[in-house]
Amino acid sequence: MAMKKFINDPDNLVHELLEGFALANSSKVQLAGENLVVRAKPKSQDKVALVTLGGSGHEPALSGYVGEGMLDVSVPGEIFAAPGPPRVIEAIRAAHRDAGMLFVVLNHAGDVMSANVVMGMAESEGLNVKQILTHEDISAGSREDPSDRRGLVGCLPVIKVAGAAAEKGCSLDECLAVAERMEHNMATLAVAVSGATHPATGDVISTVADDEMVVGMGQHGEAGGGTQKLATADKTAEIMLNALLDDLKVKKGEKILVLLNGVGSTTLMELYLVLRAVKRTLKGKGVKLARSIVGEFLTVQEMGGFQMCIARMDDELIDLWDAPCNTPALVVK
Amino acid sequence: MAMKKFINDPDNLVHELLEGFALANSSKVQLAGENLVVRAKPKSQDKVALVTLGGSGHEPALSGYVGEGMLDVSVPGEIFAAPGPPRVIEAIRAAHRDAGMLFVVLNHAGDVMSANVVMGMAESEGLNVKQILTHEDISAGSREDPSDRRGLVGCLPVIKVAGAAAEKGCSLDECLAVAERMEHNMATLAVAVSGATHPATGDVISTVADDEMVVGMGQHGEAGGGTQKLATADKTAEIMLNALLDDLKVKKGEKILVLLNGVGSTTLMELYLVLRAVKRTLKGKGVKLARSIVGEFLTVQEMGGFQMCIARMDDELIDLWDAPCNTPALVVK
Amino acid sequence: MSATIGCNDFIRMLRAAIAQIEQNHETLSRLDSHGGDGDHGSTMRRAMACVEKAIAETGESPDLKALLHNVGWAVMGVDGGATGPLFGMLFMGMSAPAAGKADLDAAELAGVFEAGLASVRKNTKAQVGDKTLIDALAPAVETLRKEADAGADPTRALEAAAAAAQAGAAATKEMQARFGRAKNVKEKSIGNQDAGAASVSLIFRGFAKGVQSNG
Amino acid sequence: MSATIGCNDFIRMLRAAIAQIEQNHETLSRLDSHGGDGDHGSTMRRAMACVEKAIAETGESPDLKALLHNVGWAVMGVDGGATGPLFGMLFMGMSAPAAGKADLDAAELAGVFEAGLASVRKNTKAQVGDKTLIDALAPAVETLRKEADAGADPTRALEAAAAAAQAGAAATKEMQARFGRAKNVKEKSIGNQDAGAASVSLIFRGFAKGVQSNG
Ligand SMILES: Nc1ncnc2c1ncn2[C@@H]1O[C@H](COP(=O)(O)OP(=O)(O)O)[C@@H](O)[C@H]1O
Ligand SMILES: Nc1ncnc2c1ncn2[C@@H]1O[C@H](COP(=O)(O)OP(=O)(O)O)[C@@H](O)[C@H]1O
Ligand SMILES: [Mg+2]
Ligand SMILES: [Mg+2]
Ligand SMILES: [Mg+2]
Ligand SMILES: [Mg+2]
Repeated sequence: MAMKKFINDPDNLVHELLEGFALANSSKVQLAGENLVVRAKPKSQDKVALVTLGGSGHEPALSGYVGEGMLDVSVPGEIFAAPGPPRVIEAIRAAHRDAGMLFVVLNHAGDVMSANVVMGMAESEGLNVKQILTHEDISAGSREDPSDRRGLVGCLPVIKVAGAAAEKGCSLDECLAVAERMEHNMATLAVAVSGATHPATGDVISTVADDEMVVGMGQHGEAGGGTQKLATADKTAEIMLNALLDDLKVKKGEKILVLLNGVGSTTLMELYLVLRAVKRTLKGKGVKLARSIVGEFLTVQEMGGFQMCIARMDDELIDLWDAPCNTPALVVK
Repeated sequence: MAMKKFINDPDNLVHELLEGFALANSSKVQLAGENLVVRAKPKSQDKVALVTLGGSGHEPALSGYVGEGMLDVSVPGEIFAAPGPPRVIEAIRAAHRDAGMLFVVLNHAGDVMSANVVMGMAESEGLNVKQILTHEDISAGSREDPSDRRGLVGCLPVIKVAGAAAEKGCSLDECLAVAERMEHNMATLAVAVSGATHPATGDVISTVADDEMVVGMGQHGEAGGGTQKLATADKTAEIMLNALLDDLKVKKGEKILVLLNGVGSTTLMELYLVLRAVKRTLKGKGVKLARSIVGEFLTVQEMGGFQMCIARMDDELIDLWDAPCNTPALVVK
Repeated sequence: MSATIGCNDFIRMLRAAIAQIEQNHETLSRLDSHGGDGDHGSTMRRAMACVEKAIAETGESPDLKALLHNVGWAVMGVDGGATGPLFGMLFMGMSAPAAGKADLDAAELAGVFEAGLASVRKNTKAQVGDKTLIDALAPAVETLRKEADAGADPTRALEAAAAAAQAGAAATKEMQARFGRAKNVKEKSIGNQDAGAASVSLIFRGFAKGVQSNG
Repeated sequence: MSATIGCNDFIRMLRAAIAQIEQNHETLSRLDSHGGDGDHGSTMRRAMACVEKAIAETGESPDLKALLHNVGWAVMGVDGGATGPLFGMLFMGMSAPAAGKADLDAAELAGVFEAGLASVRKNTKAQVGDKTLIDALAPAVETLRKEADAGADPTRALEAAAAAAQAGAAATKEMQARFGRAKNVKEKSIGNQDAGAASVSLIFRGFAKGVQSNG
């Protein structure tokens, strides 16, 4: 089927979407420099700033998390493509402060390369910036060698807790420690039931057979079972949750956060069914569902499917997760 | 293509989704009685309560707006089917208070019939409830005889301002007046680019040809142009906005709210492009974009397309629109 | 043949109506699929399951008013469009004049149905000719009154009412819908019977059969 | 033939490289579509447009360090995966040893490219044999050094480097990708040249041609 999207000139897509995004959220964010997204009311200079980068086409991520309690600056790239170093270093320079900066990078080749160049430059310029790399997709690589593990929606809890710590006035090292604790204690698995199209080129990004689903979008479905027959909400939840609990070695009595991220055309309705099933399975295992959140946080255009992210929580992480924030895509009172 | 949804027993779908919904939002809502959604922390009895009813399958609507500053009770029906009077009167009786109740009904045949029966019963029981009917879809009927105009996403601003008025302690008559002013000053038009499936039966709900879009989902597209070739974001925004401004007879210098509601697989990205185009067209006409909001508020499963709702605002309506709320699907600080 | 209709007669009538719907629900859905959303048969089936449940719950020695009220209330509880409120109001409306009566003669039976029709009319402005269930219900109820006035017993009156309902439903074939979802397809609604009218016809057919099974 | 390479020679080399990419971008995208995401040709084209822009912006009487730095920085600004940082680092890395030099002899040219390669290596652990652009770049740079040591002039050295890059790129056909997106398809990556290596080969072909056009 032909792509059916409301767009104008594909070459101007990212700029236009950012304009509309800033307009819709003018009380919270604004555009600065060359397509950088910054807070409408900057955080005071004595607090650590959070900066991130990432391809566009995943709205509301990542710019949707710029605002009080979360990010200070987001550097959106082209559709599905990390921004090159020049705009990123511009952002880092602009956000520079003595309190320091935490640079949140999702593990994707382009993002990491861009980030590495920028970290090198920042160091030589004497900018106080530390990097946290998120790589929690268990469908490739292992917990011991996570270099192949992609960064999926787990960036959200990392940004949330580190952002809350920064807002509280924690030091850069403290913010980094919180971010790392969150990162090391989470695991994500994705399932896809239908493909998506690249909004600028119209290319089909991925396809799934009519009666199938793909658990673990790593090409070989290293964890989770790969391509299989479409299953019920209950069964799918169980398959994914078990793989995640296993990977994270969650033990009886531990408290976890469960985040369900719809990636496109999968409905909230379905995600609620999945959460219900997750809760039942956890109960059977004696694992406590400390917090849960369901929505579309990091999308892949009109793709059908979702990401399930779980995280082992301690009391401090729960407090930071519960802390207020006021961003376009997440508001906590 | 076969339906690809994560569900379990179709007969238990609504109950399961409500369980998951309540779980994901346990700090804000809870289930009561027979699948009623109520606030986790009830509003004090001296304030007007807001009650609504509506079919399921449109998540986050309508139960997603139960919470501080918006609804007190929502009565979800089966998928796409209004709840019958027994559960609705149960909700009304439970929400009953001397301050009175505002009953928000969207103009769809089943909803209205159910509401009429309930209003008759409530009257004979001496319950203090007044009804506000939303019918702002300009694709059928006329502003003078709106009986054929369906209630689309315009229920959201009505619930928002009336809910804020109730929270402030306004009387039932004041809440009703605010709701009516909002209702009379709004207009909505929908565009569809792809169909959806009924999640319980798997039936195809509607289809759109590969290269077409349908503006105004009234079968004959009485306003907006009906079936036409898929257009750019700019062109589509212009077609729809002009039809809405016309219907609402918006004049130069007036202030409007623009609400863009993605109904399923259409991305936030596209909606941002549309909002940008709306802003430009308004500027050309000297109409002020006082407020805007973009998201998925009332969906139709995986359907592609969106609803554009505009509303003429006065200062009081803007204040009520801006007032804080804390619901699963909308949080304003 | 009965000179009066008691509560147990009514239960038999209702059960025969349930059987009619059960046998014809696919036709009803098919009729609803021209212009409507194709769910009328399944909704009626669910409604009839509620009727059966309400009969059972009304208990051993039921009173007619309670029976009709419970049946109406149960049907109302069926989520799904127009059917629940319309058919629910029919039965609930019928219950009021049945108060305090154990057995109904033909005139009283007509009165009960007239009250049901009036109650339906409170929920719709549809008139005969608008291609809705009113096209079957209104002539059926009028026929009950005429037959009672002419001295017919309830059995004969119900048989005549069923014939009138059937004729009314058949006549909807040539009509254009002015209410309900089918209204949206305008002239395309012509050519098929209205689903709701067909349901009413089946229900009256059931009533006529059910009352005879007591013969 | 030149004994030394000045800034204007470099501009000619760069423009010839741009022409090579322009003529072959479809092939590059096709190569990237086996195992990658099929965008390498279009990304390289965008990168080359940035190179052209950087040349223009560097102005009338450019200095070599500034030229290479600006080119590298411009290429870095291309959003899109691995290409921007890798090729950007190549040129930016080349700029440092060019500082203060107007003309480069063959040894200095080799030094400049060695610095570029070192800078690329800072951004990837890929080695020769891993089926990446390193497979073309490393032998090309080594060849520049060998030719300089053997007394070749820059023109000859670049011609030899282009041949080495081409051979290196050709050799990737039999390799299994261990870096980049193509890594995910594992053994299925065998059978086609690596897109990035093919780009490097084209760029060196352009350099060799461009420097000759000054003959
Ligand atoms: N406004 C109305 N007035 C009278 N009868 C109506 C009205 N709307 C629908 N009906 C009747 O209901 C029937 C359709 O019932 P059903 O399919 O169960 O409900 P829905 O149309 O909500 O899916 C129609 O054939 C018609 O007889
Ligand atoms: N980690 C890496 N190390 C070295 N070269 C790489 C790496 N990743 C990709 N490449 C090179 O980049 C080429 C792909 O470039 P391109 O398609 O533009 O980027 P992307 O893969 O991000 O779409 C590959 O053919 C390979 O030569
Ligand atoms: Mg129907
Ligand atoms: Mg229906
Ligand atoms: Mg590529
Ligand atoms: Mg790419």
